[in-house]
Amino acid sequence: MIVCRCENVSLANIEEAIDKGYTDLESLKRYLRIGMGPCQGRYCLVLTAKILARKTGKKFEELFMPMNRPPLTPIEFKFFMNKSFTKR
Amino acid sequence: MTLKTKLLIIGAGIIGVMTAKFLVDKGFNDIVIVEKKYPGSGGTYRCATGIRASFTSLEHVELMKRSINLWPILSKQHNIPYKRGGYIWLLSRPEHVELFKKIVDFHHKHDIPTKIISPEEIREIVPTIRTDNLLAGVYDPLAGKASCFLSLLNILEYIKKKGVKVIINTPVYKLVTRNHKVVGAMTSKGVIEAEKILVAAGHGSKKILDTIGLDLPLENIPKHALITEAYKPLFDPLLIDWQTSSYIVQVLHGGFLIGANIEEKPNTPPTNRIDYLFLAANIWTKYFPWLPYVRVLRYWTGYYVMTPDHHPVIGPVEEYENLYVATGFSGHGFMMSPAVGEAMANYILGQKQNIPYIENLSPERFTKGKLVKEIAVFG
Amino acid sequence: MGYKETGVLSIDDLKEKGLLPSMERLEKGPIAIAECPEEIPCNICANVCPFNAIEMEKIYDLPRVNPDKCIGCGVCVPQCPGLAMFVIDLSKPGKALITLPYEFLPEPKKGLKVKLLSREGKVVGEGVIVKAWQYDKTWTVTVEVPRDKWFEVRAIWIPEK
Amino acid sequence: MSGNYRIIKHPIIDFRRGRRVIFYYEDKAIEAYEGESILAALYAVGYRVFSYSSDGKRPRGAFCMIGKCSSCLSIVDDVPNTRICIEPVREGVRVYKQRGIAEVPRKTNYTPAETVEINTDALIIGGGPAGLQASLVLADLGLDVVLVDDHFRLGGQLIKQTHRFFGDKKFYGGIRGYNIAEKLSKLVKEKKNIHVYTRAYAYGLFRNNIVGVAVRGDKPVNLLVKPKIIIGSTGACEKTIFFENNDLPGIMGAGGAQTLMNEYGVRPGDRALIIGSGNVGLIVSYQLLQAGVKVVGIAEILPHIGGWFVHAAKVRRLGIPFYMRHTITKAIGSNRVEKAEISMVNDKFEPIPGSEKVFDVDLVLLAVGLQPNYAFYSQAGAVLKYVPELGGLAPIRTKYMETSVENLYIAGDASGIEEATTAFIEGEIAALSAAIKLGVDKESIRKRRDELLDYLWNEYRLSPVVSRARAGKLKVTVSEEEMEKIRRGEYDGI
Repeated sequence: MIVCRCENVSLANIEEAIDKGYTDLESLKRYLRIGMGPCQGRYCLVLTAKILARKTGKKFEELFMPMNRPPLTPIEFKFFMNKSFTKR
Repeated sequence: MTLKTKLLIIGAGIIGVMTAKFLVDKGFNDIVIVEKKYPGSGGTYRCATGIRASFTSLEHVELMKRSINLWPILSKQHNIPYKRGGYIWLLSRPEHVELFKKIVDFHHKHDIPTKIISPEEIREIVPTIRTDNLLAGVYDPLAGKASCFLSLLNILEYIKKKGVKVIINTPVYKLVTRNHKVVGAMTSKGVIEAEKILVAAGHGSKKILDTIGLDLPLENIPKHALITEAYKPLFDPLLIDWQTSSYIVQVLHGGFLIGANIEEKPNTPPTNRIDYLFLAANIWTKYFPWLPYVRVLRYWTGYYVMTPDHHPVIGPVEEYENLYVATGFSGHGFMMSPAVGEAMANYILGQKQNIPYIENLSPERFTKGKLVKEIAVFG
Repeated sequence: MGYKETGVLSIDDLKEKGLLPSMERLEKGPIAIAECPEEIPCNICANVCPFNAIEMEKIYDLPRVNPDKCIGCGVCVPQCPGLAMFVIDLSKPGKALITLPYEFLPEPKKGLKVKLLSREGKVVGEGVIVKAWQYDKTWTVTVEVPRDKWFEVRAIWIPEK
Repeated sequence: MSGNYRIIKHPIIDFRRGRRVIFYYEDKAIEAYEGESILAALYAVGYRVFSYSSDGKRPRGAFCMIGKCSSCLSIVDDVPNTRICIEPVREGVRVYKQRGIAEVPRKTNYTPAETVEINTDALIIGGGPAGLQASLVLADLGLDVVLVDDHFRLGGQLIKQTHRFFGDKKFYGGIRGYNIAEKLSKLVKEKKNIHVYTRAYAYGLFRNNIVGVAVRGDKPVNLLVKPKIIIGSTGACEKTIFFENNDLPGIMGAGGAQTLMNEYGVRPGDRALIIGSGNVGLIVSYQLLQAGVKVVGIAEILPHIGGWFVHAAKVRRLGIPFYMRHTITKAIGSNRVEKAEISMVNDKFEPIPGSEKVFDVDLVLLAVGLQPNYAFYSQAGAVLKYVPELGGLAPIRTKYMETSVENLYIAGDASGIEEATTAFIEGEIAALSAAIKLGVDKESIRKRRDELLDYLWNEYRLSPVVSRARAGKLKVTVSEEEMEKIRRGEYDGI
């Protein structure tokens, strides 16, 4: 049962990590790299927070405060190479 | 909540956690770590993961030599991904080559095996790199990189097992002192009484120390970094373009992490700047012809906690009994953390230090006018 | 089990919601039945009816077909987004005419024999298309079916040749 | 790999295919048509595995079909990590399957994207129902609008809908989704003061109020937009669930299948099982039948149908069975779905052993709900709230649709999952509010806005079938005074 496709993290991986004591989402995320791949956590972070909420009995809201960073989708470096700006 | 502990560590970053680890190893485990957000949320998780001893001051060199000895041991003990892949400074101007010749001489005197290498040699170590504009490089084979995530998390898991309490999402509002002696800290969840306190709170350190009138000359300088999608390992060393003081490193997970120097006012909010992306692209696409087709995955900002001499502030505080600080790493906290953790453990236990010159990094050096000189601060 | 479990409306469900015309009216001639038991915020049928025979006040009211105004023209059939409008005509002895929407291939043609599908999608017999017209890709098909199947049949299936 | 999955004749849609082109997949010549994505073209001739997981072991198939899930990363003309579901086919392009983490690109000849700075009154992010409506309203008021959408065609989810929309004629009720998209796109393109950019991804808000927009294509452009106001209408993405082999090729989001069959005219499979009986699951089932796919059943974990009855009746009378209190427990197959197993669940939604049913299918569609695309608002610093009734995290806003980041408005599914009618209305309310903020302060604008608000809250949303969404929207809508407090960090009532 795959939770994070990009980093190939399964439900079993997550449950095992929670049992080990990774009970805050930010640590869990870095421990397993959930949501750190190219899809930017779009599908998996909410799911992971739900698993965490279920296993720890905490509220989803306490566990998950999204922190999105740019670029919101992976962008090639070729977009940042032209220094001469045109105004339109 | 009222909690009592022998040692309170403020900040669950790599410095606080390493300190706890060395204490635990010596049988001292009555420790509470209090963290404003989550472990690593300050500088640790934002760092470039590089590790080197090739500095230009005795203090840094000795501290880092100890760290470099400790990293492989820690890596084994705690299953931390770590690789000695080296550093290369890329030099494009004759005066820089001259400067580095002197630096290399200094390194050799202190058993750091750096060497000047030719563009051809650079190309051997770094496949696909363009060296058209380069005159030479300086290679530090002892340098390396480690996973900043697993360094912190695996050690944290270890110290928790050994009885250390870690309280997250709990900012410290102020230190509590009595007769020039610290007795605890006021947090968002109440007072934590402590016999000793270590402030290892990164960019939050200054604010916390201000609450007892301890005015350390720390400045938080916004810094910018990005990472690309992951690729198969291409080159091991961290590369520094000396001209622009920008670096690139392929982290152990495969992404290319780039930091570049862009002017910022101290103590301003570290917000995202579009020009940073252009700067990073323009520096490194000149070296790597495939980089235009690589995708930027994430761009983040953080702080370098700078001191006037760009050296850390570590040691006991003279004015307050039982208060210790470990901060102001000026961008090098992660690489130094094993040696600093060990040294802080020694201070806290009242044991002898084994790192030469470490006393020179004490907080009192600023008031006593004994600043350390360092010229090689990158990125 | 109710229609929210099965996807199938019973005659009692429709009666209860007040959506079923009287037998007397059905036997008089064609009339539209809105098989729309939930209060969906939608008023398309009422809007398109040329005779203003479908009454709604609020957008989420159930569509009430006025038996005196509705002539069973079928204009509403292809335009209902839920494909929930049907026209039933029980005025002819021995048979029933059902007008229903159809959005599949092959295309329906007058005179074509078709399979009759129940509300559960079961083949319950054969019928003949007596009329078929298209509005914006949706066919409105009138099929002649055995009289006793007037409530049961709600779809057709045209076998490929 | 063989077969032809292109839909030649469809009861509703006329597929107008572009010029025939030949490209190469794993060195084999593939016939395709301009306007198709590489993935759609490959799917049409029978390919199902497009990539492998990062460790190179697990096959990955098409999933989202809109460039978000990264299950189709491939090497296109020597560039790895290319999402082929949104990469258009081109004559002669060479495509290879990516097996896990790739080597750095071999391609080295490049043209940097042009960088263009634009000042504008309003930036609209997302050209679905809400964004299109907002753009038209602002343009009619004489404001300068930049409209960006990451797809190469405007319309958002409208372009994949073959059914007529519910609602009121005033808000395009009774028109088929793709026809609404065509109609509004045409209107938008006619406006001189709406500058449309497609294949354009708004990748972040930066210091000095600059929004970076990467415009892909033959002439790539990095637009640095400096808008006075922003309306985010970034839509939603699908949720996924856990079951054994839930990443096997052939398991797809319902929206992914809609993209394949209704946009590209490619049949997504031969036999399908649908998971979820919400409107999306019901509608996609009907659309599959129209596309010639056999639907073996719809599994629903709850004891009742999730969507509207009329949608359920439409598929039920065509013979699709419902399996209530059932969920998928396993997908079976080596490289792609060959069978799928569902099980009955108990009151705790746990599968009951012994209740398994196995179907021979090559397609499993997940229609288990949508979640708002919140990334842009979160990155911009807007305060969000988790509201299950809205599908997940949604920004707090005033009834005028302004978020806690001043001058950042929101509309449509991004503001919390609802449907097209409310997206149009929210888009218009956001646009009118933004116009007022920009100083276009006519009595008629305020009057129109009041009418819309009244209709939305006091009539439309009072329908019992949308009561859950209404309750959700109430939870994220605050008064202007409360919003001021939230901005100052003083309000913790949220």
